[in-house]
Amino acid sequence: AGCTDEETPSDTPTQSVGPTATDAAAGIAEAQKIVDEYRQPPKWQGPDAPVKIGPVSGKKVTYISVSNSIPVLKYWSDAVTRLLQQYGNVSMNVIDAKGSVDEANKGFEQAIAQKADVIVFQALPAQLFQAQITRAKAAGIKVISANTGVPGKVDNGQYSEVSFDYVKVGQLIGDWMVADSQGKGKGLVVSSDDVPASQPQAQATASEVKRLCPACDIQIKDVQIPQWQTSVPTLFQTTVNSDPTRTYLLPLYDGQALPGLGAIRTAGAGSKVKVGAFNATPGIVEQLKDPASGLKLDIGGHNEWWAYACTDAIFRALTDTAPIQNYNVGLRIYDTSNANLIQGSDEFSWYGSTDYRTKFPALWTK
Amino acid sequence: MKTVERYAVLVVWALVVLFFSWRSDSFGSASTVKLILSTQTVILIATLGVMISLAVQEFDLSIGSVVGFGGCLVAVLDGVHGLPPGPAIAVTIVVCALFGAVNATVAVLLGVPSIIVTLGTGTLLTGITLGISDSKVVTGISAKTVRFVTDPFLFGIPLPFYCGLLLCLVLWFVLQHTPLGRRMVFIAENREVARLAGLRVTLIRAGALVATSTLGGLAGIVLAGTNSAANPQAGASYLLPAFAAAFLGSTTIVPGRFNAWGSFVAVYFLTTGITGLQYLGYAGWPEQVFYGGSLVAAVTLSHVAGHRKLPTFA
Amino acid sequence: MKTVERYAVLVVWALVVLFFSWRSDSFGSASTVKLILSTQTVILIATLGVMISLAVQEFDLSIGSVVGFGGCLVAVLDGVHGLPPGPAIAVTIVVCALFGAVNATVAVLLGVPSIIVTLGTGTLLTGITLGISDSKVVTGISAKTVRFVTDPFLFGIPLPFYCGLLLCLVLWFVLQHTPLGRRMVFIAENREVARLAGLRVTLIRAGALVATSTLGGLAGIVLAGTNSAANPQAGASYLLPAFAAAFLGSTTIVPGRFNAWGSFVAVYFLTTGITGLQYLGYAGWPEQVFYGGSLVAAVTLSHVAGHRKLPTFA
Amino acid sequence: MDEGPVLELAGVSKTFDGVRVLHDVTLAVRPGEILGLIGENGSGKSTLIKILSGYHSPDPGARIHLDAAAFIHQDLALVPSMTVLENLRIARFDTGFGWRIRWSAERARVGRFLTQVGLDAHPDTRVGELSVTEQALVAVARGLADIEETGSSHPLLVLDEPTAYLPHDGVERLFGVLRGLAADGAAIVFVSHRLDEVRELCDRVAVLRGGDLVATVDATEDLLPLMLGRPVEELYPDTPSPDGEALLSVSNLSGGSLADLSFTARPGEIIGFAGLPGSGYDEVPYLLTGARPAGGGRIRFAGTELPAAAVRPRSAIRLGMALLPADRAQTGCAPALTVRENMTLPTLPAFTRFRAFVARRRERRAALEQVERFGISPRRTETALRYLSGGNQQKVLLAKWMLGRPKLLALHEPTQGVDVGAKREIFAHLSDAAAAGAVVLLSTVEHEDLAHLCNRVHVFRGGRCHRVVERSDLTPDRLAEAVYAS
Ligand SMILES: Nc1ncnc2c1ncn2[C@@H]1O[C@H](COP(=O)(O)OP(=O)(O)OP(=O)(O)O)[C@@H](O)[C@H]1O
Ligand SMILES: Nc1ncnc2c1ncn2[C@@H]1O[C@H](COP(=O)(O)OP(=O)(O)OP(=O)(O)O)[C@@H](O)[C@H]1O
Ligand SMILES: [Mg+2]
Ligand SMILES: [Mg+2]
Repeated sequence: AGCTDEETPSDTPTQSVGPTATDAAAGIAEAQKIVDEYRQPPKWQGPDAPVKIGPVSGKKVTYISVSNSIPVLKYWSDAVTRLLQQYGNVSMNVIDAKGSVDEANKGFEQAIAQKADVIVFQALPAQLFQAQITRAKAAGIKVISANTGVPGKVDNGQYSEVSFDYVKVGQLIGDWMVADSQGKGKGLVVSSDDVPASQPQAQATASEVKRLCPACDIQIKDVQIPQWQTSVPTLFQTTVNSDPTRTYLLPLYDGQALPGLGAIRTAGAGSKVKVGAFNATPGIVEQLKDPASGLKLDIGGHNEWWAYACTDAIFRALTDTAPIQNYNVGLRIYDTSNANLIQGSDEFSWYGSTDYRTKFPALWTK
Repeated sequence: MKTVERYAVLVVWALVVLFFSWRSDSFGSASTVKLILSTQTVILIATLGVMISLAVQEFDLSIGSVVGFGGCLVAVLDGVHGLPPGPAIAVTIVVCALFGAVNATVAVLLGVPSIIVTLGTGTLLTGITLGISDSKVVTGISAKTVRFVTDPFLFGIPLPFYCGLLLCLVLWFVLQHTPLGRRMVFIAENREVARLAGLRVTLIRAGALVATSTLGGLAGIVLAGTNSAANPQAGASYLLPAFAAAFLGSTTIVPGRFNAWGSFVAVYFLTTGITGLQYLGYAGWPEQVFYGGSLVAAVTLSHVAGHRKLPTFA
Repeated sequence: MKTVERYAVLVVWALVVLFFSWRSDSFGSASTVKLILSTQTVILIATLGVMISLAVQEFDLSIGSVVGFGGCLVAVLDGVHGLPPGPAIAVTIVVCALFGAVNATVAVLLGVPSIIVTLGTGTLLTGITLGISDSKVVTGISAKTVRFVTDPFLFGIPLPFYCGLLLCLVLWFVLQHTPLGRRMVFIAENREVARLAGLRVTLIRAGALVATSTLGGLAGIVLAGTNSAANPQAGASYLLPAFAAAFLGSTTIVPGRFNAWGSFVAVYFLTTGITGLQYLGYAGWPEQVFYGGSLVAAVTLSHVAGHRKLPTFA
Repeated sequence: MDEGPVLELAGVSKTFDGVRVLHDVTLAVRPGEILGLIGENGSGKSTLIKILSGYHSPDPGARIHLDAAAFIHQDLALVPSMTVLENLRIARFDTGFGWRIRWSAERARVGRFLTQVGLDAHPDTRVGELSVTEQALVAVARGLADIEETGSSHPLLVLDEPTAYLPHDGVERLFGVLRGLAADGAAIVFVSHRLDEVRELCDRVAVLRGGDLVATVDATEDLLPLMLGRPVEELYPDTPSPDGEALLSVSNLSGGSLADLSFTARPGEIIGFAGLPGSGYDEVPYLLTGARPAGGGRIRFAGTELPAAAVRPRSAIRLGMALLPADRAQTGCAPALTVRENMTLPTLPAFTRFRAFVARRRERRAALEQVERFGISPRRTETALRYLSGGNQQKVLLAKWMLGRPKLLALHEPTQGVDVGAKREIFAHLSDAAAAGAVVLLSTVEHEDLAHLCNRVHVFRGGRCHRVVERSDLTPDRLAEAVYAS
């Protein structure tokens, strides 16, 4: 397991890979090993197949973002726009769907009307756009889905899928809980089933915990985006009140955790619970340093790295090159032991690895 | 002054179109028109839906939930239970109409203000939608349905747009030219007096609420058909835009009254700006500033031009 | 009958509490009370905010945006520009009040219905919020502010709750016991009568809209302080709950009028159900079914008990 | 041919919230008959009519036989923002192909009815742009239109105080129309507080007292004692004699249909304003108190001089003016609020402690005092105003302004819908106010009242005051002559 895990993810992300720990100690040890590994700067495990990007110059890409009001989505669209321009002279038109399916549909129509060469849609459920993908393909446009959960999983007619390895993220959260609790933890995963990547991630946490720690216990509850503000705070507190031993609160994203962190602070429960989530969003990940917030784990996915990966996927689609299954975009665990890494406003410096900045351009040959 | 008021929004619209055609090469083209017309059908139908209730001074805040519910129900019936498209659509419309009847019963018969009733029933329906769809995107809508909804029909624009157009025509006719339309205005102006004048106030109010939910269901079906799948959460994003368009629509064409062509103009006016900004590459917050700003500006302008009372709501 | 009507919601609330205490061991405990009281302060303040406008028949749909904006602004001032907490909070409140003044100018002075105005200005303000926060979560709120907002103050409940309580007290007093409150009721009932009776209708309506935005800003500050960070997107989710609670509140304590204690009861009634369901392990869609269902049930019950007209909206 | 009755009812009772307002009413009206329905304010006339129209349902046990009927309700039941045509025809538009309204046919038809009632207005005018008097004619025209629509040879037309806002010639014309209808076989129920009209028009009169039908008598009988159930007193008080310096002086006031009005008034003076509809006589109360914006002119009142255009209701009230508008439903009251709340609205600061919070007990006491003084029924302060009868609502509104002891009372049709007993009380209150040094301005179509109460009456024509009739020659006939003479 861990960073060197080269297997392509299976269709059912819940089915985890690796040995089944028969005795608790082995499980904890394995979990600890994985956590330790991911506390370190992520290593380059990207593709090595080059792609000829000579012919892409002047081509057009339409990029549909589920909501550019969400910080990280905004960053991605900006970064990919810049990289495409810089390396391939490809122009990208960004559509902000503002959370509305209709607007996303409009993005597809706009791309078809403007005769784009590639359409990327970001963090929207691929099933929702089968018809649009079919129409785009008929118009000779390749469609890339982004961050729908499982890298390389293309079952709705898209050309490729470029995603953080959310299954891996889910497993890491599970590993951390097992290791941190020394095999005794009880946790609550708060999923948000309106986000496409949520189920693979939540299931991965549950099965990873089950695999490594038979004595541990995981529940999954669903709180969807419109209820984050109002339901997460009470859910955190009711969980603690009804079972004080269920101390691991594991929402998918730190943005989802944020209202809950406030509730924990208000209840003075910062030392009693351990909140773990994904995204390492600047502004939220800092709360690792504030014991009162209860935030104890925030896994970061390297956003600039992802932007390079997405750019690479677009180049491959534009040139009809075989897509990459899993870019293994860098993930790093931030917890109280390395919270000091969270320094300054350049989030990319926190990860301590910049290989991707040279490795990717090296693949993009003229 | 009357004329200025009537066409103020159209003039602003024309200015917006000119501006974007000047700034962006690709904006001023037939494909943009096609794009704008063919992608806003769901919101158009939803807007016409809320407009019907607003025309009798009822607020239906459940419209978003009904759109989401309608989409999921048709997807579940067609995609999961394998009902043929026709019956699936029919059942969905009937169920949505029944939901409207529940709203009508509580709001009109029991006399609870519709705005509270629909706030409650809408939330409840969203819960039910999540329940029936297991909180997941529902897929498997038959290819026939999808093609029906998405294939170009005339001038390269798919059928639902023409349904929306037809609906506008029907609603325009009913509201402007038939006794029912006048009676709706009368009821909106003064319910008590309308009762004294012998109008069937209860029936007309209830009918309007049922019509709203029915159109909401239709909008949901179009949405699901367009995507060949239904997202249980998708409905919520239609609530505010539908109200914005209906209100903006009430300031133009027949200023001071909720009217069908006004709603039509408003829907496409609001989209035009956003599309233009996207062509210019300003996705994100500038769109919202533009949307909000142009809404306020258009309403204020036509109001100031007309020195006239807009429909009062509170 | 009057009494039944007055306390119908309280009775339903008691039943809900009993039910959950019976079904869940941990529900009936001091910690639950603490939990319910301390997590709903933002929504309480926002509800009181919209209630003030509703009391003069103005609809302020921008409340959600103002909550989001207020949170971000205080976070930007305190966290990014390093203003001390006091000035940061003061500036935020003033800016939110100014935003309310913009609403008031367009709605009251130019006479455009407030519901359309605030729909537009709210969207615009959301755009601005995203702009000033660069669409990012704003952080760096000083520890002092955060502790001030989150440290237990009395009975383990932090200060903002008591601010909310005080606000209820003040608003109850103003609405029930001062000439201003009485005048607001008249303005809501019949603006022309109020004008002919020499009331400063324009000023009072404008003041109500300013007060709403001011409280919205305050709610945003509490939100940002509690989370020690401000999410520019967070505001939108407060719009419907605030209206739901204000409307539900108008059916109890002083049925038929928007009133402070009614709003208070409504906020905590609606939370109680959700909290109870979470204790029983039904997070997710059952919450929404319950929320919507209990809203409709409580309103209908108190309405039927009172045979009385609720405040009419549309 | 022996026709059965058009309307027949027996055992009709009505209870609101446990209060019986109609008790076992039995009544029949035959074709061609004009039945007067009279009774004090709150005696149940409108309630009975609303039962006939199906608006209220009677208590169980009632038997009502009624085929085709048309109603003209008290307070007219018109929507001001809609056109005359729409108000007239809303319930029964004539439609052509595709359920389309046939506008031209409708317009012609409506034009016919407007001519019949003598209203010179285009069918597409908004009702709100018409004066109250013209609106009353619209309501009558609607009744006529409805009755034609029934197509019955023996329809029933019910009119609830249609003449309250009508000038003399309008009343005459209406009576002509009603007599014609009756001659054609219609049955008519006519409600009015003007007993002379009832006597003139009706064949028989039904008298309601406190919800009981106490008598159905010939119109020639002495109706007043029957209605009141007590001895009759003199209706009009003595006209007070003004004295002292001018309290109010108006110069060149104009606005609306009024042009260039100048007059002065001394404390204790009661000044009437009369004229035909549209002549401007009914603009004075509104322009003076800033309820409608004045176009020009100056007003000097109680030592303050200011341009008329600068007067606002607020400043007018501060100066001690009070306005009682004729349009009770739209501009007079907040029907959902209680009698007490309506009554103390302009004077609320007087019922506060430290000018900060309302001393509710004191407020209630003051309201109750007014309820007693003005004989408002029910004698309660916490009832919503909407549950009072029309005449009692009117008394509440006058009581509201009297609470502030105004120095100028500007009144438009202050006794509309008020019964004789109450009218007497209202006049007494006005006279008392004048005796205490107030100026009373009275715009009304009730020439009889003007003639008995006023020190002088300004008669208007075409927006200008064309004659002032002084106390010495003030008789109803003189006044009518001044108003109608061309
Ligand atoms: N909806 C109602 N609820 C309760 N009480 C009512 C209602 N309508 C009328 N009443 C009461 O019934 C009584 C009769 O009222 P009604 O309006 O029939 O009187 P009226 O004879 O028409 O008087 P007026 O001459 O003043 O018009 C009054 O005491 C009134 O307060
Ligand atoms: N509220 C109304 N009251 C009286 N007449 C009306 C009213 N509305 C319309 N009309 C008249 O009815 C006729 C037809 O109405 P309108 O102008 O709305 O129809 P149209 O010209 O066929 O429709 P459009 O111009 O919308 O295509 C016109 O003469 C118009 O003035
Ligand atoms: Mg026309
Ligand atoms: Mg009456």
